[in-house]
Amino acid sequence: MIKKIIEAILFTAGKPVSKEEIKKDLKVKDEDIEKAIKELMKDYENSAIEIVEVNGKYVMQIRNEYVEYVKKFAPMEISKSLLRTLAIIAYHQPIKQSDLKQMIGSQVYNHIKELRKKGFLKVKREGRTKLIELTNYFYEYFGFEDKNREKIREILYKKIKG
Amino acid sequence: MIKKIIEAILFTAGKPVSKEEIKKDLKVKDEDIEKAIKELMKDYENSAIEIVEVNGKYVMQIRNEYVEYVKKFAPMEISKSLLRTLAIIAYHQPIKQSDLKQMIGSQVYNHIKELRKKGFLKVKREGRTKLIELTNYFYEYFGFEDKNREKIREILYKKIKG
Amino acid sequence: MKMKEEIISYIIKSKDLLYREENIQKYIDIIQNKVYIKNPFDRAIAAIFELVIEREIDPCQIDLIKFSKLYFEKIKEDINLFVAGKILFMAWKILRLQSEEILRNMERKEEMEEIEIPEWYGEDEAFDYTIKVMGNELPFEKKIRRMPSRKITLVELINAFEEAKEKLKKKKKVKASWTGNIVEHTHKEDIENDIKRVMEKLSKLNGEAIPLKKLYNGKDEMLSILLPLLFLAKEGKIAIWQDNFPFGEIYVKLNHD
Repeated sequence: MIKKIIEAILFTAGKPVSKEEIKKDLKVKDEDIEKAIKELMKDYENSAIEIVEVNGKYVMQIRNEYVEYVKKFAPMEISKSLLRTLAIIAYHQPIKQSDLKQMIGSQVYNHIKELRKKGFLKVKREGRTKLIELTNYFYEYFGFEDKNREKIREILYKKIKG
Repeated sequence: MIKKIIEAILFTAGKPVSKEEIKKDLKVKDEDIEKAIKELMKDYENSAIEIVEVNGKYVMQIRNEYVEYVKKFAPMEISKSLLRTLAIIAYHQPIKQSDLKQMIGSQVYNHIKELRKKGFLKVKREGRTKLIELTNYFYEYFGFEDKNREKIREILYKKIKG
Repeated sequence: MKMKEEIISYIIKSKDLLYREENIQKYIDIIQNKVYIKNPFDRAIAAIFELVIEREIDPCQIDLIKFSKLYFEKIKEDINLFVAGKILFMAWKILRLQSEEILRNMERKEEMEEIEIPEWYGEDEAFDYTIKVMGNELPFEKKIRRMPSRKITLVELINAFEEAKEKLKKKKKVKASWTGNIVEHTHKEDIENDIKRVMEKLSKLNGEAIPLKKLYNGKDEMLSILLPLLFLAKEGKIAIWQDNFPFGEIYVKLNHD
Protein backbone atom coordinates (compact mmCIF):
# COMPACT_ATOMS: atom_id res chain seq x y z
CA MET A 1 0.00 0.00 0.00
CA ILE A 2 2.75 2.50 0.97
CA LYS A 3 4.56 1.53 -2.17
CA LYS A 4 1.58 2.23 -4.37
CA ILE A 5 0.82 5.52 -2.71
CA ILE A 6 4.40 6.63 -3.26
CA GLU A 7 4.16 5.46 -6.84
CA ALA A 8 1.00 7.53 -7.25
CA ILE A 9 2.66 10.56 -5.68
CA LEU A 10 5.74 10.37 -7.91
CA PHE A 11 3.60 9.96 -10.99
CA THR A 12 1.37 12.87 -10.09
CA ALA A 13 4.00 15.32 -8.91
CA GLY A 14 6.02 15.22 -12.11
CA LYS A 15 9.02 16.68 -10.29
CA PRO A 16 11.44 15.56 -7.59
CA VAL A 17 9.67 14.84 -4.28
CA SER A 18 11.41 14.64 -0.90
CA LYS A 19 10.82 12.10 1.83
CA GLU A 20 9.49 14.92 3.99
CA GLU A 21 6.81 15.76 1.48
CA ILE A 22 5.80 12.11 1.29
CA LYS A 23 5.73 11.80 5.07
CA LYS A 24 3.43 14.78 5.47
CA ASP A 25 0.47 12.70 4.41
CA LEU A 26 1.63 9.22 5.22
CA LYS A 27 2.56 8.35 8.73
CA VAL A 28 5.54 6.21 7.85
CA LYS A 29 9.18 5.95 8.73
CA ASP A 30 12.00 7.09 6.50
CA GLU A 31 13.29 3.59 6.07
CA ASP A 32 9.90 2.35 4.95
CA ILE A 33 9.81 5.03 2.30
CA GLU A 34 13.31 4.13 1.20
CA LYS A 35 12.45 0.46 1.06
CA ALA A 36 9.30 1.12 -0.95
CA ILE A 37 11.16 3.33 -3.39
CA LYS A 38 13.90 0.75 -3.84
CA GLU A 39 11.24 -1.79 -4.70
CA LEU A 40 9.57 0.62 -7.10
CA MET A 41 12.87 1.32 -8.84
CA LYS A 42 13.18 -2.40 -9.39
CA ASP A 43 9.59 -2.74 -10.60
CA TYR A 44 10.28 -0.15 -13.26
CA GLU A 45 13.53 -1.70 -14.41
CA ASN A 46 11.98 -3.03 -17.61
CA SER A 47 9.93 0.04 -18.32
CA ALA A 48 10.41 3.21 -20.37
CA ILE A 49 9.88 5.02 -17.08
CA GLU A 50 12.47 5.20 -14.34
CA ILE A 51 12.55 6.40 -10.76
CA VAL A 52 15.79 8.12 -9.80
CA GLU A 53 17.19 10.00 -6.87
CA VAL A 54 18.05 13.64 -7.40
CA ASN A 55 19.84 15.37 -4.54
CA GLY A 56 17.97 13.33 -1.98
CA LYS A 57 14.62 13.66 -3.72
CA TYR A 58 12.88 11.16 -5.95
CA VAL A 59 11.52 11.68 -9.42
CA MET A 60 9.67 9.55 -11.94
CA GLN A 61 10.72 10.28 -15.49
CA ILE A 62 11.18 8.93 -19.00
CA ARG A 63 14.41 7.07 -19.64
CA ASN A 64 16.78 8.93 -21.91
CA GLU A 65 16.41 6.42 -24.75
CA TYR A 66 12.77 7.35 -25.19
CA VAL A 67 12.85 11.11 -24.94
CA GLU A 68 13.27 11.53 -28.68
CA TYR A 69 10.00 9.67 -29.30
CA VAL A 70 7.87 11.75 -27.01
CA LYS A 71 9.10 15.21 -27.89
CA LYS A 72 5.96 16.04 -29.79
CA PHE A 73 3.61 15.09 -27.01
CA ALA A 74 4.66 17.59 -24.40
CA PRO A 75 6.50 20.81 -23.92
CA MET A 76 9.98 20.79 -22.37
CA GLU A 77 9.96 20.78 -18.63
CA ILE A 78 12.16 23.84 -18.35
CA SER A 79 11.94 27.11 -20.20
CA LYS A 80 14.22 27.99 -23.07
CA SER A 81 15.93 30.79 -21.22
CA LEU A 82 16.69 28.52 -18.28
CA LEU A 83 18.09 25.97 -20.66
CA ARG A 84 20.31 28.62 -22.20
CA THR A 85 21.71 29.47 -18.80
CA LEU A 86 22.23 25.80 -18.06
CA ALA A 87 24.11 25.43 -21.33
CA ILE A 88 26.42 28.30 -20.43
CA ILE A 89 27.10 26.79 -17.04
CA ALA A 90 27.71 23.37 -18.54
CA TYR A 91 30.36 24.83 -20.79
CA HIS A 92 32.10 27.08 -18.32
CA GLN A 93 31.76 25.20 -15.08
CA PRO A 94 32.87 25.67 -12.41
CA ILE A 95 31.84 29.27 -12.91
CA LYS A 96 31.64 32.12 -10.43
CA GLN A 97 28.15 33.45 -9.85
CA SER A 98 29.49 36.95 -10.49
CA ASP A 99 30.91 35.92 -13.86
CA LEU A 100 27.64 34.30 -14.83
CA LYS A 101 25.84 37.46 -13.82
CA GLN A 102 28.03 39.43 -16.19
CA MET A 103 26.98 37.12 -18.98
CA ILE A 104 23.26 36.81 -18.43
CA GLY A 105 22.40 39.74 -16.21
CA SER A 106 20.34 39.91 -13.07
CA GLN A 107 18.12 36.98 -13.99
CA VAL A 108 21.05 34.93 -12.77
CA TYR A 109 19.62 34.68 -9.25
CA ASN A 110 16.29 33.33 -10.36
CA HIS A 111 17.84 30.97 -12.84
CA ILE A 112 20.25 29.51 -10.32
CA LYS A 113 17.41 29.06 -7.87
CA GLU A 114 15.28 27.28 -10.45
CA LEU A 115 18.08 25.11 -11.75
CA ARG A 116 19.05 24.11 -8.23
CA LYS A 117 15.46 23.19 -7.51
CA LYS A 118 15.46 20.95 -10.56
CA GLY A 119 18.63 19.35 -9.28
CA PHE A 120 20.98 20.38 -12.09
CA LEU A 121 23.28 22.66 -10.09
CA LYS A 122 25.04 22.95 -6.83
CA VAL A 123 26.54 26.11 -5.43
CA LYS A 124 29.80 25.95 -3.48
CA ARG A 125 31.11 28.79 -1.38
CA GLU A 126 34.77 29.62 -1.48
CA GLY A 127 35.29 32.50 0.85
CA ARG A 128 33.14 35.24 -0.58
CA THR A 129 32.84 33.71 -4.03
CA LYS A 130 29.98 31.48 -5.07
CA LEU A 131 31.02 28.75 -7.45
CA ILE A 132 28.42 27.01 -9.56
CA GLU A 133 28.87 23.40 -10.58
CA LEU A 134 26.85 20.72 -12.28
CA THR A 135 25.41 17.84 -10.27
CA ASN A 136 25.56 14.17 -11.01
CA TYR A 137 21.92 14.41 -11.89
CA PHE A 138 22.80 16.75 -14.73
CA TYR A 139 25.09 14.14 -16.26
CA GLU A 140 22.54 11.42 -15.74
CA TYR A 141 19.71 13.49 -17.11
CA PHE A 142 21.45 14.33 -20.35
CA GLY A 143 23.10 10.97 -20.62
CA PHE A 144 26.73 12.10 -20.39
CA GLU A 145 28.80 9.08 -19.54
CA ASP A 146 31.90 11.07 -18.84
CA LYS A 147 32.04 13.79 -16.25
CA ASN A 148 35.35 15.10 -17.53
CA ARG A 149 34.91 18.82 -18.14
CA GLU A 150 37.06 18.97 -21.21
CA LYS A 151 35.18 16.09 -22.77
CA ILE A 152 31.83 17.75 -22.12
CA ARG A 153 33.04 20.99 -23.59
CA GLU A 154 34.25 19.06 -26.57
CA ILE A 155 30.90 17.35 -26.97
CA LEU A 156 29.00 20.60 -26.65
CA TYR A 157 31.32 22.37 -29.00
CA LYS A 158 31.49 19.59 -31.58
CA LYS A 159 27.73 19.28 -31.72
CA ILE A 160 27.47 22.94 -32.45
CA LYS A 161 30.15 22.84 -35.09
CA GLY A 162 28.67 19.81 -36.77
CA MET B 1 10.40 -1.53 -28.14
CA ILE B 2 7.02 -0.36 -29.48
CA LYS B 3 5.52 -1.14 -26.14
CA LYS B 4 8.06 1.01 -24.31
CA ILE B 5 7.71 3.89 -26.72
CA ILE B 6 3.96 3.85 -26.25
CA GLU B 7 4.47 3.70 -22.50
CA ALA B 8 6.75 6.74 -22.73
CA ILE B 9 4.21 8.59 -24.89
CA LEU B 10 1.33 7.91 -22.51
CA PHE B 11 3.41 8.94 -19.52
CA THR B 12 4.47 12.15 -21.18
CA ALA B 13 1.23 13.26 -22.78
CA GLY B 14 -0.81 13.45 -19.58
CA LYS B 15 -4.00 13.25 -21.62
CA PRO B 16 -5.76 10.71 -23.82
CA VAL B 17 -3.78 9.84 -26.96
CA SER B 18 -5.23 8.25 -30.08
CA LYS B 19 -3.75 5.46 -32.18
CA GLU B 20 -3.40 7.94 -35.03
CA GLU B 21 -1.23 10.22 -32.95
CA ILE B 22 0.98 7.29 -31.98
CA LYS B 23 1.22 6.10 -35.56
CA LYS B 24 2.41 9.45 -36.82
CA ASP B 25 5.87 8.82 -35.44
CA LEU B 26 5.96 5.09 -35.29
CA LYS B 27 5.50 3.19 -38.48
CA VAL B 28 3.40 0.43 -36.97
CA LYS B 29 0.07 -1.19 -37.60
CA ASP B 30 -3.02 -0.58 -35.55
CA GLU B 31 -3.08 -4.10 -34.26
CA ASP B 32 0.50 -3.84 -33.03
CA ILE B 33 -0.42 -0.73 -31.08
CA GLU B 34 -3.45 -2.45 -29.66
CA LYS B 35 -1.42 -5.48 -28.70
CA ALA B 36 1.25 -3.35 -27.04
CA ILE B 37 -1.33 -1.38 -25.11
CA LYS B 38 -3.07 -4.53 -23.96
CA GLU B 39 0.24 -5.79 -22.65
CA LEU B 40 0.94 -2.48 -20.94
CA MET B 41 -2.46 -2.52 -19.29
CA LYS B 42 -1.55 -5.90 -17.89
CA ASP B 43 1.89 -4.76 -16.76
CA TYR B 44 0.25 -2.00 -14.78
CA GLU B 45 -2.34 -4.24 -13.19
CA ASN B 46 -0.57 -4.24 -9.85
CA SER B 47 0.33 -0.57 -9.91
CA ALA B 48 -1.26 2.60 -8.60
CA ILE B 49 -1.21 3.74 -12.21
CA GLU B 50 -3.61 2.47 -14.81
CA ILE B 51 -3.86 2.68 -18.57
CA VAL B 52 -7.45 2.96 -19.73
CA GLU B 53 -9.39 3.64 -22.86
CA VAL B 54 -11.33 6.89 -22.94
CA ASN B 55 -13.55 7.37 -25.94
CA GLY B 56 -11.25 5.36 -28.15
CA LYS B 57 -8.07 7.01 -26.90
CA TYR B 58 -5.63 5.80 -24.30
CA VAL B 59 -4.58 7.54 -21.15
CA MET B 60 -2.29 6.84 -18.22
CA GLN B 61 -3.66 7.99 -14.89
CA ILE B 62 -3.92 7.29 -11.18
CA ARG B 63 -6.32 4.57 -10.07
CA ASN B 64 -9.34 5.83 -8.18
CA GLU B 65 -8.22 4.26 -4.92
CA TYR B 66 -5.17 6.49 -4.81
CA VAL B 67 -6.67 9.77 -5.92
CA GLU B 68 -7.25 10.90 -2.35
CA TYR B 69 -3.60 10.43 -1.43
CA VAL B 70 -2.13 12.45 -4.25
CA LYS B 71 -4.61 15.30 -4.55
CA LYS B 72 -2.11 17.65 -3.00
CA PHE B 73 0.47 16.87 -5.63
CA ALA B 74 -1.86 17.10 -8.58
CA PRO B 75 -1.43 19.97 -11.00
CA MET B 76 -5.16 20.14 -11.57
CA GLU B 77 -7.77 19.28 -9.05
CA ILE B 78 -11.46 19.41 -9.97
CA SER B 79 -14.04 19.09 -7.25
CA LYS B 80 -17.05 16.90 -7.72
CA SER B 81 -19.46 19.79 -7.80
CA LEU B 82 -17.38 21.51 -10.49
CA LEU B 83 -17.35 18.31 -12.46
CA ARG B 84 -21.12 18.13 -12.17
CA THR B 85 -21.49 21.60 -13.59
CA LEU B 86 -19.06 20.78 -16.35
CA ALA B 87 -21.06 17.67 -17.21
CA ILE B 88 -24.23 19.72 -17.51
CA ILE B 89 -22.54 22.29 -19.71
CA ALA B 90 -20.99 19.56 -21.84
CA TYR B 91 -24.43 18.23 -22.60
CA HIS B 92 -26.34 21.44 -23.06
CA GLN B 93 -23.70 23.61 -24.68
CA PRO B 94 -23.88 26.27 -25.95
CA ILE B 95 -25.91 27.14 -22.88
CA LYS B 96 -26.99 30.52 -21.62
CA GLN B 97 -25.51 31.49 -18.28
CA SER B 98 -29.02 32.30 -17.11
CA ASP B 99 -30.29 28.82 -18.01
CA LEU B 100 -27.37 27.23 -16.22
CA LYS B 101 -28.15 29.35 -13.21
CA GLN B 102 -31.67 27.99 -13.20
CA MET B 103 -30.26 24.50 -13.05
CA ILE B 104 -27.49 24.82 -10.51
CA GLY B 105 -28.29 28.01 -8.64
CA SER B 106 -26.11 30.93 -7.74
CA GLN B 107 -22.91 28.89 -7.50
CA VAL B 108 -22.96 29.25 -11.28
CA TYR B 109 -20.73 32.35 -11.17
CA ASN B 110 -18.01 30.72 -9.15
CA HIS B 111 -18.15 27.55 -11.14
CA ILE B 112 -17.86 29.33 -14.45
CA LYS B 113 -14.92 31.31 -13.14
CA GLU B 114 -13.16 28.17 -11.93
CA LEU B 115 -13.83 26.17 -15.05
CA ARG B 116 -12.62 29.01 -17.24
CA LYS B 117 -9.45 29.23 -15.19
CA LYS B 118 -8.89 25.55 -15.77
CA GLY B 119 -9.33 26.11 -19.47
CA PHE B 120 -12.45 24.02 -20.02
CA LEU B 121 -14.88 26.81 -20.88
CA LYS B 122 -15.17 29.93 -22.87
CA VAL B 123 -17.89 32.53 -22.51
CA LYS B 124 -19.22 34.30 -25.58
CA ARG B 125 -21.35 37.39 -25.44
CA GLU B 126 -24.28 37.71 -27.74
CA GLY B 127 -25.86 41.01 -27.00
CA ARG B 128 -26.89 40.81 -23.40
CA THR B 129 -26.74 37.04 -23.18
CA LYS B 130 -23.70 35.12 -22.06
CA LEU B 131 -23.24 31.86 -23.89
CA ILE B 132 -21.07 29.16 -22.39
CA GLU B 133 -19.14 26.78 -24.60
CA LEU B 134 -16.50 24.10 -24.24
CA THR B 135 -12.93 24.70 -25.32
CA ASN B 136 -10.70 22.45 -27.37
CA TYR B 137 -8.84 21.71 -24.18
CA PHE B 138 -11.96 20.14 -22.75
CA TYR B 139 -12.19 17.74 -25.64
CA GLU B 140 -8.54 16.93 -25.35
CA TYR B 141 -8.55 16.44 -21.62
CA PHE B 142 -11.55 14.17 -21.57
CA GLY B 143 -10.57 12.43 -24.75
CA PHE B 144 -13.40 13.36 -27.06
CA GLU B 145 -12.33 12.72 -30.61
CA ASP B 146 -15.40 14.23 -32.18
CA LYS B 147 -16.55 17.73 -31.39
CA ASN B 148 -19.97 17.17 -32.86
CA ARG B 149 -22.47 18.20 -30.23
CA GLU B 150 -24.93 15.44 -30.98
CA LYS B 151 -22.23 12.80 -30.79
CA ILE B 152 -20.99 14.14 -27.48
CA ARG B 153 -24.47 14.14 -26.08
CA GLU B 154 -24.86 10.56 -27.16
CA ILE B 155 -21.60 9.54 -25.50
CA LEU B 156 -22.41 11.37 -22.29
CA TYR B 157 -25.88 9.95 -22.12
CA LYS B 158 -24.67 6.44 -22.71
CA LYS B 159 -22.13 6.75 -19.92
CA ILE B 160 -24.79 7.71 -17.46
CA LYS B 161 -27.15 5.05 -18.57
CA GLY B 162 -24.39 2.66 -17.59
CA MET C 1 -48.78 19.49 12.84
CA LYS C 2 -50.95 22.48 12.27
CA MET C 3 -49.76 22.66 8.69
CA LYS C 4 -50.73 19.04 8.10
CA GLU C 5 -54.25 19.68 9.24
CA GLU C 6 -54.44 22.77 7.12
CA ILE C 7 -53.44 20.85 4.03
CA ILE C 8 -55.87 18.05 4.79
CA SER C 9 -58.73 20.46 5.18
CA TYR C 10 -57.66 22.21 2.00
CA ILE C 11 -57.71 18.89 0.13
CA ILE C 12 -61.13 18.03 1.50
CA LYS C 13 -62.46 21.45 0.55
CA SER C 14 -61.06 21.10 -2.94
CA LYS C 15 -62.42 17.60 -3.35
CA ASP C 16 -64.49 18.52 -6.37
CA LEU C 17 -61.51 19.96 -8.10
CA LEU C 18 -59.41 16.81 -7.83
CA TYR C 19 -58.58 15.11 -11.08
CA ARG C 20 -59.26 11.81 -9.39
CA GLU C 21 -61.72 12.34 -6.66
CA GLU C 22 -61.50 8.74 -5.53
CA ASN C 23 -57.87 9.33 -4.48
CA ILE C 24 -58.77 11.66 -1.68
CA GLN C 25 -58.36 9.07 1.07
CA LYS C 26 -55.00 8.07 -0.34
CA TYR C 27 -53.84 11.68 -0.27
CA ILE C 28 -54.95 12.09 3.29
CA ASP C 29 -53.13 8.91 4.28
CA ILE C 30 -50.01 10.15 2.55
CA ILE C 31 -50.19 13.46 4.35
CA GLN C 32 -50.61 11.71 7.66
CA ASN C 33 -47.68 9.36 6.88
CA LYS C 34 -49.99 6.45 7.48
CA VAL C 35 -48.86 4.30 4.59
CA TYR C 36 -45.57 3.14 3.26
CA ILE C 37 -45.44 4.28 -0.34
CA LYS C 38 -43.74 2.04 -2.80
CA ASN C 39 -45.08 3.34 -6.07
CA PRO C 40 -42.72 6.02 -7.39
CA PHE C 41 -45.58 8.12 -8.70
CA ASP C 42 -47.18 8.19 -5.31
CA ARG C 43 -43.86 8.94 -3.72
CA ALA C 44 -43.49 11.86 -6.05
CA ILE C 45 -46.84 13.16 -4.91
CA ALA C 46 -45.91 12.51 -1.30
CA ALA C 47 -42.80 14.61 -1.84
CA ILE C 48 -45.01 17.47 -3.00
CA PHE C 49 -47.08 17.28 0.16
CA GLU C 50 -43.97 17.00 2.30
CA LEU C 51 -42.47 20.05 0.72
CA VAL C 52 -45.62 22.11 1.16
CA ILE C 53 -45.78 21.12 4.82
CA GLU C 54 -42.05 21.53 5.55
CA ARG C 55 -41.87 24.94 3.92
CA GLU C 56 -45.33 25.99 5.04
CA ILE C 57 -46.26 26.93 1.54
CA ASP C 58 -49.70 28.40 1.03
CA PRO C 59 -51.58 25.70 -0.89
CA CYS C 60 -53.57 28.35 -2.71
CA GLN C 61 -50.57 30.27 -3.96
CA ILE C 62 -47.75 28.13 -5.19
CA ASP C 63 -44.99 29.84 -7.13
CA LEU C 64 -44.22 27.11 -9.59
CA ILE C 65 -40.69 28.22 -10.38
CA LYS C 66 -39.64 28.51 -6.76
CA PHE C 67 -41.41 25.34 -5.90
CA SER C 68 -39.70 23.42 -8.69
CA LYS C 69 -36.32 24.46 -7.45
CA LEU C 70 -37.09 23.27 -3.93
CA TYR C 71 -38.55 20.14 -5.30
CA PHE C 72 -35.47 19.34 -7.32
CA GLU C 73 -33.32 19.80 -4.29
CA LYS C 74 -35.51 17.45 -2.38
CA ILE C 75 -35.52 14.70 -4.95
CA LYS C 76 -31.79 15.04 -5.54
CA GLU C 77 -31.30 13.10 -2.36
CA ASP C 78 -33.38 10.25 -3.68
CA ILE C 79 -32.34 9.38 -7.19
CA ASN C 80 -35.19 6.91 -7.51
CA LEU C 81 -37.43 9.91 -7.39
CA PHE C 82 -36.21 10.96 -10.78
CA VAL C 83 -39.63 10.02 -11.99
CA ALA C 84 -40.96 12.65 -9.64
CA GLY C 85 -39.10 15.26 -11.57
CA LYS C 86 -40.70 13.97 -14.69
CA ILE C 87 -44.12 14.33 -13.13
CA LEU C 88 -43.36 17.81 -12.02
CA PHE C 89 -42.27 18.63 -15.51
CA MET C 90 -45.51 17.34 -16.89
CA ALA C 91 -47.41 19.28 -14.28
CA TRP C 92 -45.47 22.32 -15.23
CA LYS C 93 -46.35 21.84 -18.87
CA ILE C 94 -50.03 21.41 -18.07
CA LEU C 95 -50.04 24.44 -15.85
CA ARG C 96 -48.23 26.44 -18.43
CA LEU C 97 -50.73 25.52 -21.09
CA GLN C 98 -53.50 26.47 -18.74
CA SER C 99 -51.99 29.78 -17.88
CA GLU C 100 -51.23 30.45 -21.51
CA GLU C 101 -54.88 29.92 -22.20
CA ILE C 102 -55.81 32.34 -19.47
CA LEU C 103 -53.23 34.84 -20.61
CA ARG C 104 -54.37 34.66 -24.16
CA ASN C 105 -57.83 35.42 -23.01
CA MET C 106 -56.60 38.31 -20.94
CA GLU C 107 -54.21 39.51 -23.64
CA ARG C 108 -51.41 39.89 -21.18
CA LYS C 109 -48.69 38.08 -22.97
CA GLU C 110 -45.82 39.93 -21.38
CA GLU C 111 -46.16 37.82 -18.27
CA MET C 112 -45.34 34.74 -20.29
CA GLU C 113 -41.69 35.04 -19.52
CA GLU C 114 -42.21 34.27 -15.92
CA ILE C 115 -43.09 30.70 -16.60
CA GLU C 116 -40.75 30.05 -19.46
CA ILE C 117 -39.74 26.45 -19.53
CA PRO C 118 -36.15 25.91 -20.61
CA GLU C 119 -35.94 24.10 -23.91
CA TRP C 120 -33.95 21.21 -22.58
CA TYR C 121 -36.80 20.35 -20.33
CA GLY C 122 -38.82 19.15 -23.24
CA GLU C 123 -36.46 16.43 -24.38
CA ASP C 124 -36.59 13.17 -22.58
CA GLU C 125 -32.92 12.42 -22.78
CA ALA C 126 -31.77 15.89 -21.87
CA PHE C 127 -34.05 15.90 -18.88
CA ASP C 128 -33.00 12.44 -17.83
CA TYR C 129 -29.31 13.32 -18.19
CA THR C 130 -29.55 16.59 -16.34
CA ILE C 131 -31.44 15.18 -13.40
CA LYS C 132 -29.00 12.29 -13.09
CA VAL C 133 -25.97 14.53 -13.21
CA MET C 134 -27.56 16.73 -10.56
CA GLY C 135 -27.99 13.58 -8.54
CA ASN C 136 -24.23 13.08 -8.73
CA GLU C 137 -24.04 10.53 -11.47
CA LEU C 138 -21.15 11.71 -13.59
CA PRO C 139 -20.33 10.87 -17.18
CA PHE C 140 -16.63 11.41 -16.60
CA GLU C 141 -14.53 10.58 -13.65
CA LYS C 142 -12.36 12.74 -11.54
CA LYS C 143 -8.97 11.58 -12.66
CA ILE C 144 -5.48 12.53 -11.78
CA ARG C 145 -3.07 12.72 -14.63
CA ARG C 146 0.34 14.17 -15.10
CA MET C 147 0.93 17.63 -16.37
CA PRO C 148 2.23 17.07 -19.88
CA SER C 149 5.94 17.65 -19.65
CA ARG C 150 9.07 15.84 -20.67
CA LYS C 151 12.79 15.79 -20.30
CA ILE C 152 15.05 17.97 -22.36
CA THR C 153 17.20 16.29 -24.95
CA LEU C 154 20.90 16.75 -25.38
CA VAL C 155 20.30 18.33 -28.76
CA GLU C 156 18.06 20.88 -27.14
CA LEU C 157 20.72 21.63 -24.57
CA ILE C 158 23.22 22.12 -27.33
CA ASN C 159 20.91 24.35 -29.29
CA ALA C 160 20.46 26.39 -26.17
CA PHE C 161 24.20 26.62 -25.85
CA GLU C 162 24.50 27.90 -29.38
CA GLU C 163 21.82 30.48 -28.78
CA ALA C 164 23.47 31.55 -25.57
CA LYS C 165 26.78 31.97 -27.35
CA GLU C 166 25.23 34.15 -30.01
CA LYS C 167 23.50 36.25 -27.39
CA LEU C 168 26.71 36.73 -25.45
CA LYS C 169 28.58 37.71 -28.60
CA LYS C 170 25.97 40.29 -29.43
CA LYS C 171 26.16 41.64 -25.92
CA LYS C 172 29.93 41.96 -26.13
CA LYS C 173 29.62 43.77 -29.45
CA VAL C 174 27.14 46.19 -28.03
CA LYS C 175 29.35 46.79 -25.03
CA ALA C 176 32.40 47.31 -27.22
CA SER C 177 30.66 49.72 -29.53
CA TRP C 178 29.28 51.58 -26.56
CA THR C 179 32.69 52.16 -24.93
CA GLY C 180 34.12 52.92 -28.36
CA ASN C 181 31.61 55.69 -28.76
CA ILE C 182 32.62 57.36 -25.56
CA VAL C 183 36.27 57.42 -26.53
CA GLU C 184 35.39 58.75 -29.94
CA HIS C 185 33.09 61.30 -28.39
CA THR C 186 35.75 62.63 -26.06
CA HIS C 187 38.25 62.83 -28.85
CA LYS C 188 35.92 64.81 -31.00
CA GLU C 189 35.30 67.27 -28.28
CA ASP C 190 39.01 67.86 -28.03
CA ILE C 191 39.74 68.20 -24.38
CA GLU C 192 42.58 70.63 -24.93
CA ASN C 193 40.33 73.14 -26.60
CA ASP C 194 37.89 72.85 -23.73
CA ILE C 195 40.66 73.50 -21.22
CA LYS C 196 41.68 76.62 -23.08
CA ARG C 197 38.13 77.91 -23.15
CA VAL C 198 37.66 77.35 -19.39
CA MET C 199 40.94 79.05 -18.58
CA GLU C 200 39.96 82.07 -20.66
CA LYS C 201 36.68 82.39 -18.80
CA LEU C 202 38.33 82.13 -15.38
CA SER C 203 41.18 84.56 -16.10
CA LYS C 204 38.68 87.26 -16.97
CA LEU C 205 37.50 87.21 -13.31
CA ASN C 206 40.73 88.62 -11.84
CA GLY C 207 41.14 85.83 -9.36
CA GLU C 208 37.58 86.01 -8.03
CA ALA C 209 35.63 82.86 -7.30
CA ILE C 210 32.63 81.99 -9.45
CA PRO C 211 29.78 79.56 -8.79
CA LEU C 212 30.23 76.46 -10.95
CA LYS C 213 26.75 76.71 -12.40
CA LYS C 214 27.58 80.08 -13.94
CA LEU C 215 30.26 78.48 -16.11
CA TYR C 216 27.83 76.55 -18.29
CA ASN C 217 24.39 76.63 -19.87
CA GLY C 218 22.60 73.31 -19.94
CA LYS C 219 23.69 69.76 -19.33
CA ASP C 220 25.64 69.32 -22.53
CA GLU C 221 27.91 72.24 -21.83
CA MET C 222 28.36 71.08 -18.25
CA LEU C 223 29.89 67.84 -19.53
CA SER C 224 32.38 69.74 -21.68
CA ILE C 225 33.40 71.82 -18.67
CA LEU C 226 33.69 69.20 -15.95
CA LEU C 227 36.50 67.24 -17.50
CA PRO C 228 38.73 70.34 -18.05
CA LEU C 229 37.95 71.54 -14.53
CA LEU C 230 39.01 68.26 -13.01
CA PHE C 231 42.15 68.29 -15.11
CA LEU C 232 42.99 71.87 -14.11
CA ALA C 233 42.32 71.15 -10.43
CA LYS C 234 44.59 68.14 -10.59
CA GLU C 235 47.33 70.31 -12.12
CA GLY C 236 46.84 72.77 -9.25
CA LYS C 237 45.84 75.59 -11.60
CA ILE C 238 42.40 76.11 -10.09
CA ALA C 239 40.70 75.56 -6.75
CA ILE C 240 37.24 73.95 -6.41
CA TRP C 241 35.29 73.91 -3.17
CA GLN C 242 31.82 73.65 -1.83
CA ASP C 243 30.39 75.89 0.85
CA ASN C 244 27.95 73.57 2.51
CA PHE C 245 28.06 69.87 1.83
CA PRO C 246 26.08 68.34 0.25
CA PHE C 247 23.72 70.95 -1.14
CA GLY C 248 25.80 74.11 -0.98
CA GLU C 249 27.10 76.09 -3.93
CA ILE C 250 30.26 74.83 -5.67
CA TYR C 251 32.83 77.57 -6.42
CA VAL C 252 35.73 77.66 -8.85
CA LYS C 253 38.69 80.07 -8.62
CA LEU C 254 41.91 80.53 -10.53
CA ASN C 255 45.04 79.96 -8.46
CA HIS C 256 47.82 82.52 -8.70
CA ASP C 257 51.16 80.86 -9.15
